[in-house]
Formats: sequence, C-alpha cells, structure tokens
Amino acid sequence: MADKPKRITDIGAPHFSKFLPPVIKKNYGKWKYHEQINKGTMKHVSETGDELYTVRMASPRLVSTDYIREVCDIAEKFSGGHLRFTTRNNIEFFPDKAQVDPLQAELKKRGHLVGGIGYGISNVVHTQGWIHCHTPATDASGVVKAVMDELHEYFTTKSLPARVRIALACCLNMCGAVHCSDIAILGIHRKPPKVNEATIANQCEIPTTIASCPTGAISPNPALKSVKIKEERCMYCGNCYTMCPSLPIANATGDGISIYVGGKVSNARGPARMSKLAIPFLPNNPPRWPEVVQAVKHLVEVYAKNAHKHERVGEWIERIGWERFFTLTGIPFTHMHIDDFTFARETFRMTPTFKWE
Amino acid sequence: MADKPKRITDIGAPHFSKFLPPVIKKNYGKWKYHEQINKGTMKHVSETGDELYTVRMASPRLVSTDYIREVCDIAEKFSGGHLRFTTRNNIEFFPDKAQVDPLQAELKKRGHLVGGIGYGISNVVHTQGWIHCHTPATDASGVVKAVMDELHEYFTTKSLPARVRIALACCLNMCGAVHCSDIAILGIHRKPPKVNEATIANQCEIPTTIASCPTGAISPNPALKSVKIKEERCMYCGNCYTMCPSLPIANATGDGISIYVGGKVSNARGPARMSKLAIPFLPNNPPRWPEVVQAVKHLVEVYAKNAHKHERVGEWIERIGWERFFTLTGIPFTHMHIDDFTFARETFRMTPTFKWE
Amino acid sequence: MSKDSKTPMLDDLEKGVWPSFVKEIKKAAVKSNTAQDLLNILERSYRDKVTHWKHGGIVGVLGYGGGVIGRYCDLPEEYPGVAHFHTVRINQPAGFYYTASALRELMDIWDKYGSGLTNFHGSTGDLVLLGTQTDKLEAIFAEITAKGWDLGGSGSCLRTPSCCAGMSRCEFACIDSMEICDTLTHKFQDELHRPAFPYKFKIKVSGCANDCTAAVARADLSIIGTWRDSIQMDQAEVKNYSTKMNIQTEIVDMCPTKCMSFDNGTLKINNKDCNRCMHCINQMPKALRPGKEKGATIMLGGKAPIVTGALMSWVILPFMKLEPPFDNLEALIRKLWEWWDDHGKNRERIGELVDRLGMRSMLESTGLPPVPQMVKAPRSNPYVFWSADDVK
Amino acid sequence: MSKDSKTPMLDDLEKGVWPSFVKEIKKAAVKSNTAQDLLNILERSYRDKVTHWKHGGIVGVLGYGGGVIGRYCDLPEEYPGVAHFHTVRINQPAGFYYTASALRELMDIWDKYGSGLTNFHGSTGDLVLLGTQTDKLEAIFAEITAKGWDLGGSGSCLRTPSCCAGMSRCEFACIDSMEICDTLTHKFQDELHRPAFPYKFKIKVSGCANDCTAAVARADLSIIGTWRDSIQMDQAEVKNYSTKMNIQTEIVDMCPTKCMSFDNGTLKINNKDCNRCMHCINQMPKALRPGKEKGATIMLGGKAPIVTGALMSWVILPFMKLEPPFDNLEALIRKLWEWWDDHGKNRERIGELVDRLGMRSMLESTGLPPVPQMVKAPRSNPYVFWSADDVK
Ligand code: SRM
Ligand code: SRM
Ligand code: SRM
Ligand code: SRM
Ligand code: SF4
Ligand code: SF4
Ligand code: SF4
Ligand code: SF4
Ligand code: SF4
Ligand code: SF4
Ligand code: SF4
Ligand code: SF4
Repeated sequence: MADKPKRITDIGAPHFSKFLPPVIKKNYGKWKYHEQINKGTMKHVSETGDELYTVRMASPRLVSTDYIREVCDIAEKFSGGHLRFTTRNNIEFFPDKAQVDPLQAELKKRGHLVGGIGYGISNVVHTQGWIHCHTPATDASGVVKAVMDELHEYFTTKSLPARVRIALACCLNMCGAVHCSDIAILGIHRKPPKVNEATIANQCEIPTTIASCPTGAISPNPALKSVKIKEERCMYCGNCYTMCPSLPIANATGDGISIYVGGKVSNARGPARMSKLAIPFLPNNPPRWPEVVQAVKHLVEVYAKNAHKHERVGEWIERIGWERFFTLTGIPFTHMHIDDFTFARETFRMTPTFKWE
Repeated sequence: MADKPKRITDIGAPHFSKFLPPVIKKNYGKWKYHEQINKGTMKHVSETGDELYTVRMASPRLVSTDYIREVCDIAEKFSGGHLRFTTRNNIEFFPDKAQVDPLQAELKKRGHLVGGIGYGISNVVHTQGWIHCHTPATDASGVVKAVMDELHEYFTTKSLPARVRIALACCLNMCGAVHCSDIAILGIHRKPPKVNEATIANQCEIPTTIASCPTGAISPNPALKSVKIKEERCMYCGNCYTMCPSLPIANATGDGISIYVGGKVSNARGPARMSKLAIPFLPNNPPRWPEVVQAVKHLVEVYAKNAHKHERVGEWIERIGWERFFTLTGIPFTHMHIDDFTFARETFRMTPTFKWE
Repeated sequence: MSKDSKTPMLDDLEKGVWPSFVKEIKKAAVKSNTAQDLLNILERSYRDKVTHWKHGGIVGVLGYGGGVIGRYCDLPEEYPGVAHFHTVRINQPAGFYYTASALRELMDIWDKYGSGLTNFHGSTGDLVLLGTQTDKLEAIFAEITAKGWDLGGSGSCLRTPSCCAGMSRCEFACIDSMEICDTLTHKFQDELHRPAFPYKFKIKVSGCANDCTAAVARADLSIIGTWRDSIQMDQAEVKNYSTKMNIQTEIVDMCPTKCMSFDNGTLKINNKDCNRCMHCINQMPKALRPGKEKGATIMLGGKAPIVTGALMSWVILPFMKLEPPFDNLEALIRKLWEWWDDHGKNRERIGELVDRLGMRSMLESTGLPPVPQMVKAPRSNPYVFWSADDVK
Repeated sequence: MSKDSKTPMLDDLEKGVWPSFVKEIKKAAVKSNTAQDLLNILERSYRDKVTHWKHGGIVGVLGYGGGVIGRYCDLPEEYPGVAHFHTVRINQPAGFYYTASALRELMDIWDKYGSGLTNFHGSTGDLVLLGTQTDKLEAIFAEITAKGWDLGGSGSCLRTPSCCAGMSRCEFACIDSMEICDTLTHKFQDELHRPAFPYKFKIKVSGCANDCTAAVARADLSIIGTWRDSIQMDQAEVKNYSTKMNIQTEIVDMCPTKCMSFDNGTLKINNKDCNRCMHCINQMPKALRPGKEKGATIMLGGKAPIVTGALMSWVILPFMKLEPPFDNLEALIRKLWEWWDDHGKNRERIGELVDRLGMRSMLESTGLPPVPQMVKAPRSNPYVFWSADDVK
C-alpha cells in the first residue's frame, strides 16, 4: 500500500478549465446556436464560426472502474481525451465532424446506446435503493433497468411531443427530486414503523424523534423511555426512522411504488410545477417490476397519442383537465388522490366548471 | 296595543307564488332570452312570446318604513303592486312596456337612481358597521354612501369593460362576504385587544377564548383567571373579542380600511376566485373617507382604461400580472402584501418567469 | 330623547346623489326616539371613530333559539333610546318578491314596535328589522306570524336559505332555485329555529354558474345549476349577434376550454370539452341556451376567514337531478349534518371540518364516491394514508 | 467471500438493451469481494423485498464533518464483504467535464481501496465512490487530494454545488454557471466540509430558465440566468425557420404572455410583456437570442417533502448582475445563512424557516426589498401583522 503523502485539505474541486476541450475553451461564452443532427448528436456553432459536435450515450450511472476506463479509451480515441457527464447521468463526447459517424459506430459496436437528445426520454434520474440505502421502499437501479429496457427506443430513435423526464426515488426523501418530473416513480411504505423497545432507549433521542413526525403521530412513552405511534395518524414517510434506527418501517408487503405525473422544472411556455399522484400503489415485483413497467409505458403512450407538439406531460394534462386524464388513461380515481395534508384545501375544485369526463 | 293572537311557529316564509306578478307566474321557467334596453331596464322574452320588463333602482338598504311605503306606492301605480329586491339590495319593478318610460320618469322625479344593470357598478353589498355591530373597524353605510356619491355614474350611465362588484365588510368576519369581490373594502383593526382584568373572569370562558385565536396568540393567565396575549403573534382578527367581551379591540387610531381586489364568484370565462390585497391600510376619516373614495375611484379608472371587454378586474390583473398591476396603479408593494399565514407558500412565485414591471 | 341632536357629520351624508341612509334614519326619527338616538350615537361614533355597541346578550322569542340579535349600547344614559337596540330577522320569501300590501302590513307592525328602520335585506337574505326592545319581541313575533311570516336564523343553526331569481325571471336557470330554497326552508324549520349545530350553516341556491347569489363564497352548501348534455344553438341568431359583436374575439377566444370555433358564420362547440362556464350563453342568450338535461352541482364549505382562512365551496357531487320534492337533496344534507355533528368542534364550520379530517371521512359517511371533479388536481404531496385492509 | 453466489434474479437484469448495472457489479466483483457480496446481498434484497442496510454511523476523515456516508449491512456474517460499505463523495468539477487521464487516476485509487463501483454522478452532483471500509478512508483522502480532488458535502452543511454546462456549450447561458459554481465551491470550503448549519443547504446554478440542473426543485438556493432587455432577433433566420415549422401555432400561440405576433414573415415581440420563459428562443436558436443585459434571478427554498411538504424555490431577488468574483452573491448567501443560523430549528431547511416565520423576517435581515415578483399574487387572507411603529 502506498506510503501516505502529506495531508492536503479544503482544495475543492479542480477548476473545470483543466478539463475543457480546446474548442470549448476557445469559444467559451461565444456559442451562437445549435442544431440537433440526430437523437444522439448535436452541433453547436460559435460566433467565431467554430463548430462543436456532441455525441451522447446512456450510462447506467452505477458503473465499475473498468466501465469508466472504457469510456476513457473512447474519449481518447475520438474526443481528444475529453468527455463530460450530463445532469441526467448520460455521457457526452466531443468528436470532430469527421469522427461523429465512426464514434457512433464504435459506441454501437461496443453495445452502448446513443441518444437522449431532444424530444424523447432521456436517462432516468434515480437513487440508491437496495444498493446502498437504509430507508428504501423499493430498489432504484433495477426498476430503472426494467423500465428502460421497455422504453429505450424513446432514447435512441422514437420521438415524443416533448421531453419526458422520468425520475425515480426509492423513498419519500426523494433524493431523485422526483417531485417535479413528467413521470415520477416513487417508492412508498404503507405500514407504520414498529417500535423496537429493546434498542430505542439507547439508540434514539426521543424529543427529536417525536419532532420529526410531520403529522404528530408520535408521542412519548416515558415508562419504557420509548415512544408510542398513533397508527391512524401515520402516513409512513419514514422520517422518524431516519432519526431513530429503532423505528424500522420497511415491510415486504407494505412497500411498493406510486406514480406521480405532470411535473417539470423548465419554465418554457408554463412555469415549473410539481408532479401529481396518478397511481397510488404498485407492488414490488423484482426483478422486473412488470406492473410498474406497464404503467409507465401506458402513460407515455397515452401522452404521445394525445399531446400537442411541445406540450410537456403536465401541460397536456392541464389543457385537457385532470378528469379527462383519468378517463383517457383508464386509471381509477380514489380517495388516495385527494390531498389531505396541510395545504389540501388549495387543491379542492372551488368552481362548478369541469368536464364530465 | 293589539291583543295577542294565538301563537303560531315554524311556518317559514310565505311561498313566493303569493308575490309573483301574473306574467311571471304564467311564464315561470319558460324564459327564452333577455335584452338590456338601458342601464336601468331589461326585457325578458318567454317561449310563449310574453315579455317582462324590469326597471331597477338603487336602494341604500338601510331604509325607513316610509321608504318601503313609498316604493309600495310606486309598485302599485306602475307594477301591479309587485316588486322585488335583488341579491345586491337594489329594487326591481315590473311595468308593462307602456309604463317603462313613465316609471323611469317618476323614479327620477322622486330622486331615485335608476340603473345597475349590465356592465358597470351595481349596488355595494355591505354590512352594519357603527349602525348596529359591536366588532366593526369602520362604518359601513357611510363609506358606501361616500364611495357611491363619487361613482354613481357607473350605476346610472357609464359602462365598464365588465361588471365591477364592490363590497364592504366592517371587520374580518366579512359579513359582506367581500372575499370574492372585484373591489373589496374591508375594515381592519391594527392593535391587539386589551384584556379587561376586571370583567374577564365572569364574562368569558377562558378555554374557548384561547381556542378562538387563529395564530395561538392567547395563553391562560391562571393567577388572574384571565388570559395573556402575545402581542407580536396577534393579527387583530377580533375573533377573541367575538368570544369574550372583555377583550375589546376597537381603537380610533389603529382601526381603518384595507382594499382587496380581483375576486369574483361567477365562473364565466374563468373560475370564481378570492380578492387579493391591494392597499393594506387607509385611515378612518368620517364622514366621507376621502382616501378610500379616491383609492376606489383610481382602481376603477385604471381598470376601465386597461381591461379588455368582458374582463373582470381579476381576469384583467391575471392577464397582465400582479407586478404590472402595481406599476399601472402606482400602489406601493409592501411586506403586508406577502402572505404569511398557513397557506403562504402557495402564493410564492416558484418560477423565474415574471415581468420586470 | 337625548338633548344633543346636532349631527353635523351625518348631515353631510345627506348630500350627494347616492341614496342617503341618513335621510332614512331622520325620516324614522320623526316618529321614533330609538331612531333619533341611533342618529345621535352614530354621530358620536363618527366623532370617536369607534362603535358604541356592546356584545349582544341572548334575547329571543319563546321556543326559538335564533332570529333576534340582541344589542345594547355602551352609553345608555346619554342615549336611552338605544339602550336596547335588538334586530329581528324575518325570513324573506324565496327570490325576494313581495307585494305592496304584504310589505305595508309588515311596516305597520314595525312602526308599532320598533325604530322604523330596516335592512332590505341582510347579507344572508333576511328582511332585517333594526332596533327594538326585549319586551316587544313576543308581540312582534305574534303579529308577523299572524300575517304568515316567520323569523330567520341566527346562532349555531341553519341560517335562512336564499336563492337567485332563477326560473321566475331568468332564461339561464337550470334548476328551480326559488322552489328549492322554499322547500328546504320548510323541510328544515326545526334546524333553522333551534340551534343544535356546531356552528352556523348556510345554504344558497343559484340557477347557473353565474352564481348570482354568490353561493360559492357565502354558503356552506352551494347549489349551482348546470346541464349534462349540449348547449342548444340557434345558428340564425348567432348570425344576428355576429353583426353586433365580434364573436371570434369576444366569445371564441374567451372560451376557457377553447372548445369553440366560428367559421364563415357558423359557430361550433365541442360540448365534450365545454366546462359550462356560461360566458358564451351570457353574451348570446338569443342564440345559445343551456342543454336540456339539467340539474345541479353540489358544493360544500364556503365561508369567511374566521378561523382557518376563507374558503370557497368545492365540488362534492358533480351532478344531481333536482325535482320536487327534492328528497334526494334533503337526504344528502341530513347526512352531511350528521357527519358534522359527530365530528365537528364547537364553532367549527363544516368546511373547516373537512379541511381538518380530510375529504375521505366526509365522503365515506355520506356515501359520495371520490371523483376527479372534486379537485383541481390530485395531491402532489406523498403523505398518503392507507387503511389496514387496503394493505394486503 | 460468501459461498452462495447464485443470483438468478439479478442475472435476469443483465438481459435487455438498456445498460445493465448488474453487469457493472459483476465486472467489479471479478476483482473485489465487496462488489461480489454487494451482488449477493442485493439478490437477497430482491428475494426479501427489503433493504439489508442499516443506519450509517458517523465515519469520515480527520477534520471533515462530511463527505463520507457510513453504511453497514444487517447480515455481516453472511455477507462479510459488505459488513462495511461506506460511500465517499468526491466533489465533481463544475459542469461534469473530465479528461480521461484524470479519471483513470481516480479509478486506480478506487480499485486500490474500494469496491470498484461508482456513481457518475450522485443526484446532488458528487462523483460517488460506492463501498469501502472505515480504515481506508484516510488513505483514499490522501491520495485523491494529492491528485487535486477533494470531498463533497454530506450532513448539515453546504452540499456540493452543481451547475449546467452553461457557457461552455450552450448559447442560452445568461450567466457563467460553471464559473459561479466553481467560485462558490471554493469560497465556501469551510461551510462545505464542516457541518455547522441547522440542516443541509444546496446550491444549483442554471444558465437560463430551462433550468437544466433542476435547481428550482433541488436546491435551497437556485440561481437562474436571465436578461433585462429585449430578445435579440434575426428576421432572416426567422424566415428560414418558418419554412421548417409553423411559427404561429408552435411559437406565437404557445407564448405564455401572448406578447408575440407573426405577420407576413416578420416576428414581433413586445418585450415589456415577455416573461423570458425561453420557449421561442429554444425553438429558434438561430433567430432568437437572449438579450444583452444579462444576470440572474435568485430563488430560495427548493427541497423534497420532508417535513412540511416539498417546496420549489421562489424568487427573492428578481435580478442580480453576476460578474467574477461574485462577491455580491457571496455576501447575499452569507446573510441568508446568518439569518437561518439565528432562527432555524435543528433539521429545518431554510425554505421551511421562511415558511414558518414569514418572508418579512428573511427579507428585512438580508436587506432585500419586497417586490411583486416574489409572489404569484398578494395575500388573500386578511391576517396582516403590523409593527407598533407602522401604527401611528
Ligand atoms: C446536457 C444538459 C445540461 C448539462 O449540463 O448536463 C442539457 C443540455 C441542453 N438542454 Fe436541457 N439539458 C440537460 C438537462 C435538462 C433538464 C434537467 C433534467 O432533466 O433533470 C431540464 C429540465 C427538464 C424539466 O423541465 O423537467 C432541461 C430542459 C431543457 C429545455 C426545456 C424543455 C421544455 O420545453 O420544457 C430545453 C429547451 C428545449 O428543449 O428546446 C433544453 C435545451 C437544452 C439544450 C438544447 C441547450 C443547448 O443549446 O445546448 C442542450 C441540449 C438539449 C438536449 O439534451 O436535447 N433543456 N434540460 C442536460 C442533459 C440531460 C440529459 O442527459 O438528458
Ligand atoms: C337580479 C340578480 C339576481 C337576483 O336574484 O337578484 C341578477 C340578475 C341577472 N344576472 Fe347576475 N344577478 C344578480 C347578481 C349577480 C351576482 C351576485 C353579486 O353580485 O353579489 C353575480 C356574481 C358577481 C361576481 O362574479 O362577483 C352575478 C353575475 C352575473 C353574470 C356573470 C358576470 C361575469 O361575466 O362574471 C351574468 C352574465 C353576464 O353578465 O353576462 C349575470 C347575468 C344576469 C342576468 C342577465 C340573467 C338574466 O338573464 O336574467 C340578470 C340581469 C343582469 C343584470 O343585473 O345586469 N349575472 N349576478 C342580481 C342583481 C344584483 C344587482 O342588483 O346588481
Ligand atoms: C346582519 C349581517 C350583516 C348585514 O348587515 O347584513 C351580519 C351581522 C353579524 N354577523 Fe355576519 N352577518 C350577516 C351575514 C354574514 C355573511 C354573509 C352571508 O351570510 O351571506 C357572512 C359571510 C359568510 C359566512 O357565513 O362565512 C357572515 C360572517 C360572519 C362571521 C364569520 C363566520 C366565519 O365562520 O368566518 C361572524 C363571526 C361569528 O360567527 O362569530 C359573523 C357574526 C356576525 C354578528 C352576529 C356579530 C357577532 O360576532 O356577533 C353580526 C351582528 C350584527 C348586528 O348586530 O346586526 N358573521 N355574516 C348579516 C345577516 C343578515 C341576515 O340574516 O340576512
Ligand atoms: C446519494 C444520494 C442519492 C443518489 O443515489 O444519488 C442521496 C442519498 C441519501 N440521501 Fe438524499 N441523496 C442524494 C441527493 C438528494 C437530493 C437531490 C439533490 O441533492 O439534488 C435530494 C432532494 C433535494 C433536497 O435536498 O431536498 C435529497 C433529499 C434527501 C432527504 C430529504 C431532505 C428534505 O429536506 O426533504 C433526506 C433525508 C434527510 O436529510 O434526513 C436524504 C437523505 C439521504 C441519505 C443520507 C439517507 C439518510 O436518511 O440518511 C441517503 C444516503 C444513501 C446512501 O447510503 O448513499 N436525502 N437527497 C444523493 C447524493 C449524492 C451526491 O452527493 O451527489
Ligand atoms: S430516496 Fe430514500 S431510499 Fe432512496 S437513496 Fe434517498 S434516502 Fe435512500
Ligand atoms: S413514518 Fe412518518 S408519519 Fe409515520 S410515525 Fe414516522 S414520521 Fe410519523
Ligand atoms: S362585518 Fe364584522 S363588524 Fe361588520 S357586521 Fe359583520 S361582524 Fe359586524
Ligand atoms: S385578535 Fe385575533 S389574533 Fe389577536 S389575539 Fe384575538 S383572536 Fe388572536
Ligand atoms: S344565477 Fe344564473 S339562473 Fe340565477 S339569476 Fe343568475 S344568471 Fe339567472
Ligand atoms: S360555456 Fe364556457 S366553456 Fe362552454 S362553450 Fe361556452 S364559453 Fe366555452
Ligand atoms: S440551463 Fe440554459 S444555459 Fe444551462 S444548459 Fe440548460 S439551456 Fe443551456
Ligand atoms: S420567451 Fe417566452 S414569453 Fe418571451 S416571447 Fe418567447 S415565448 Fe413569449
């Protein structure tokens, strides 16, 4: 094992200029316009007349060191040793014009998926799930893999009326920040935590645990130096478990997935908005979560069939109205769909104007 | 004094059929369309071909028995002894076609204002104020009189882009239900109630008084069988005073008027909506409240100048944006305009899309 | 009668073209000390910029819990005429129609026992008689009932229902708002006169979405007429209107659902998309009329701000057919009251209770199915409750 | 290494065209027991339908309070390779640009000390190294810092800022998102490595309202590029686009402020009404460009649902010019933190604090003036607070 070099701290990340391709350095801040050449390639043109080609490929995000070495090989061969990752975890290369086709060929040969640019489905922002977290209600990588095995054509070839951003979070902490996605896949618990009386006294700080509950379902149980949980008040957010390991909430039958739709963060045409509940619950059915895959596919197809060009999922739904959305998708509307948290009243329809279906 | 007739109870109101003019009885439910003839007259035509003429006049709502006798005289002379009041406290007569002009002449001769129909300003829904209530922050009838002395032409002759509904409530109880008016004149207190230690113990029920506070500003003061008021938590709603006479809140310098705009209850074009704060405070300046009169007049004129036809005040503001509203009216935007009650977050602008002014 | 009768501030409000309430008080004052002292104490309030009325004590008539608002002034020595100044709420006839003769009878009674001042009408809808004394109440009650009138509501009871002119005078009426109002008033006499609710409950009936009674803002239960089928059209009349207005910009472009088109003289409506906002019908009543399959949308919860903030009523039942005797409506209202009685706290309006417990509790106990029409949009927050038997 | 290495469920996820994370784990497993046992315990979770990870204990490197997430499995005997399975967060370079050589160095270090598994990138933006043991942390830290890298944030501190590609590759960039991100990262090293806040604080920078970093949803402080003047237009290019798209229906009709018109070949924009949503520019980048007077809108409060419900950031400053060294931005952020430190409860995000105390407290202590751009609409509820000196 290497002998320890002397300690360096607080240096932050290296400055990005170390990593920029020359053409970007030269034209930094001078880009004039861009053109999408195909689903995997776009061209940016500078005021100087210089051109920058970007070829994008999908990554599973959870990758091995050898995978990174492989993309490094590719970058060195086609992209001057430069590459970048996108905010949705795709990988981008910057070949010269002449290298665009050879690069795409090479990527395909190696079994990589080229695409993700423009109107379609790009990579799925997701989280840790059973790979590395203690609070998940479902897995992340596995669900994403199953869904995209079905929808990959929207990444590589097929277009949609607009971008459809799919994100997954494996619990209500929403590390994927799914709350503003066109289609959000959200892991949920459905059973209250069980108090582990044996450990709670020395594992947990009772006051902070009680304070952590959004609905005030937790009260002290001084006798046992423990807490009581009013089960009918619990909506299984898991925040108490985050604070206190003695309140495990994961449960094989209770846990599963809910689907929210219609969110966005861009402000094009309409403002950023949150996703709304479409499907309250689908079971965890590893390894391929068929119910979830079918549900997402169905939503994408109904949207593709009915939305106007440039209309995001949420913009489409707001134009036709939620009542029409439930009619078109055939998704049953239930008590779960009606908000009952603090701001519920803001969601009530305070007008007799609506569509019959 | 008359000798008591035997006791009759629970008979409810007389059935309206006793009071309907013959033409209405005959054509009840058969009306086909209507035409506005002038600001004080409209004609309804029935499927039977019958016609009903309605002539409308303003009433101060607070009227003497002799006033009612006078309108009865008029009704008997021109309207077969029939008349009705509107939901905004105007009075309607139903003359034959031939009697429409003579009736209008007679009404004008007697000094009544004919109008209130169609796009303009109708009567002002209002409340008791200093005439008959114990919680007002301003008077009602006096403010209405002062405002309408200035704006009466919008009742009798001038049109506006759409109906402008003005309502007044003399305290936050909002008996005028002003919260959905184009222009709402709302009496407000601005100083916390003073605890009357002498009387509270036997006048008030402490628990209900504490519970009545929306912001939890009231806490018990067991020593004195009284309550304490956290003044910085009080927003002067007066609800504790409603519950407890020993918490008087009226104050000559603290009390005054605030103006809310852009509400409506009809659903034409857009849904019903609540009024929003335009002017946080104007002083009580009896008998004519000049600051309030000018403010309302200014709002009406800016609206008249800028709104599209059929656009209610709120529809106009939402088209141009609130930032533009404050620019056009020159009303300063203050901390008071930003909501800080339970649902405040729903009013925050969660998008970078806005107008500069 | 108090000697100081100089009222300069109020006198100023006799000037100006808008009808003057001060003139009215003065007319009454000619015959009534009460009215005269009202004038005097009001002038005093104009000077002091505060009210001189105290909390109302409980006053009323035998066997009734409401209908009279007790009122006392805080300066009885100076203004003895208004030491007592109670108001009597008389239940108005549905639609506010009267005959001169009926009104004269009421006015005569009021001159006999009261200040001679009235409100036509109170905000809830009552015919309000302003200013009398406790000892006159039974006599007033006896005389008005003898003439066929009754008191309206006050306190924690059903308040006097009110409605728009509806079918009596309006072509837009999709329900018989006046008949519904009158029927409910009579079905619920006990609930109206004997406060037994957690708090007040108001019913208002509007014949269409124009909501001329402001039901959505002012009633716990708002009944709004609508139709299920297609708008009735007369293309010939459309053409006539097209000579008087710009149908494209004033109607088609302003249609909130963009479900209309106007091409070379013919108007098309995609009724499936229409949300029945009334705008096009309002502007072209001769050409467009509501559909034929009529009924009402039932909405719940409207109220003023106290305590948790103002609410407008929201949809709890998209469509209900409403034919006399309206038993279906009565049954629904009774179920709502039962649920409210079971769960409501003191002074908690029904809308606040739904807000506190969630719609599910109310819907399940009234048997109303959840539908998307009840919400602007489904929930965005993921805090969803599951009943044990949902989770298998 | 655990004997049971049969992973039928996961093996199924090697099939299909989408890149397989299982293949990646297996690649790593060739060299690493940790990776092999991750595969095994994950298969176990697929069978059991629950996670097998326990709460992370506090682990880290000397002098830092964050950057490592401690993780332990609940079946260490069966899966000894993942008894410890900590992740190391490495602060990514702004814009996620790398060179192959730099990445190879990092990968070599990671193969030496860790599972050989990574996330490119974590949701916050860090380069995440997944799975190592406590005793390796100092060595890893020493080697990555020697190569010029540092740890990212975790815990109640400033989290690793991130940004969009901005000026490096995007014609829409109104601010230098990457330079801003890098500058803030270095200005705030202490706040990033040594948790001293009530809770986590995230900063994301997007060069325009398209918000390619999802800053509005995912950052407590969202910095969004915009412009104050007029959209730059090239009518000739507009004409070219008009042969490829329907400018009327795709652009003009979709403009949210209806401030555009397209008549016989010329596009007009009423820039006073434009809200800079980006739609028209997005669709016609060759013809339309952001204005020249550029800067950023500063927004506050974005976060996930826990505890009071999800928030999207809202406007607290409509326009700020942003030029290096961005001291004005630094000063504002420090003022926000000061206010948050003074008033925030433990685990209360800054957005929740504003929600609890009201905007006024935050605005007054940061010196930001209230403007209508901060709200969709003014308050409708009349519960207005007045300070004693407001009331004279
Ligand atoms: C590379 C990337 C930024 C980065 O620093 O990594 C990026 C790059 C571009 N975005 Fe983006 N966006 C990127 C994430 C996003 C995100 C964030 C997200 O998805 O989490 C959004 C917000 C999505 C949302 O609203 O939920 C986003 C919303 C947009 C939009 C607005 C789309 C809309 O109409 O709502 C545009 C404009 C457009 O599409 O015309 C845009 C346009 C662009 C352009 C065309 C800008 C340009 O001229 O370079 C870039 C190529 C677009 C493309 O991928 O088709 N980009 N873009 C990100 C690529 C993610 C990926 O791998 O797919
Ligand atoms: C008489 C009255 C009903 C009653 O039972 O007393 C009534 C009667 C009519 N209303 Fe109304 N409305 C009456 C109060 C209301 C109210 C309630 C209120 O003001 O408190 C509203 C809701 C106002 C709001 O949205 O804030 C109301 C909103 C409408 C509308 C919708 C206006 C809009 O575009 O928003 C129409 C349709 C129109 O104006 O074209 C309408 C149309 C009508 C028509 C034309 C219906 C008809 O064909 O008979 C009637 C004559 C209109 C007029 O006065 O110009 N009526 N109308 C009320 C007269 C009040 C008054 O004295 O001025
Ligand atoms: C007389 C009247 C105002 C008027 O000048 O017309 C009135 C007068 C009073 N209202 Fe009201 N309300 C009147 C219609 C309303 C309305 C409008 C409506 O009913 O359409 C509302 C708003 C709708 C609602 O109910 O929310 C209304 C909302 C209130 C509230 C607030 C209730 C709430 O839940 O927010 C209070 C406070 C309370 O109930 O303690 C209140 C309380 C009062 C009290 C009893 C004062 C009190 O706190 O004890 C007032 C007695 C004044 C007096 O001495 O005459 N009044 N009150 C109206 C009744 C006349 C009638 O019967 O026709
Ligand atoms: C690794 C990562 C997910 C991923 O796979 O990428 C992650 C993983 C965890 N997040 Fe997160 N969060 C991650 C980005 C986010 C994001 C998205 C973002 O930052 O853009 C969010 C939503 C935005 C936000 O901050 O609100 C997010 C919202 C949360 C929350 C909810 C916070 C809230 O106020 O609502 C928690 C719960 C907590 O803080 O106790 C949380 C807590 C956690 C913990 C530490 C679990 C816990 O309760 O202790 C997870 C550790 C998993 C592990 O063992 O690795 N994580 N977390 C992301 C960080 C990687 C990186 O540094 O780049
Ligand atoms: S979303 Fe929940 S389960 Fe998933 S990584 Fe974040 S905290 Fe862990
Ligand atoms: S899971 Fe959430 S709602 Fe349930 S008790 Fe824990 S903190 Fe409260
Ligand atoms: S609004 Fe307030 S002050 Fe005015 S009548 Fe109603 S309760 Fe009394
Ligand atoms: S006036 Fe309102 S806010 Fe103030 S103490 Fe009384 S109830 Fe509370
Ligand atoms: S509510 Fe509708 S039906 Fe009733 S009067 Fe108004 S317009 Fe006519
Ligand atoms: S009623 Fe309203 S929604 Fe329906 S067609 Fe007419 S304008 Fe459009
Ligand atoms: S946010 Fe704007 S500037 Fe940044 S990459 Fe996206 S489009 Fe370009
Ligand atoms: S940027 Fe948006 S608002 Fe501005 S002109 Fe273009 S489309 Fe319209």
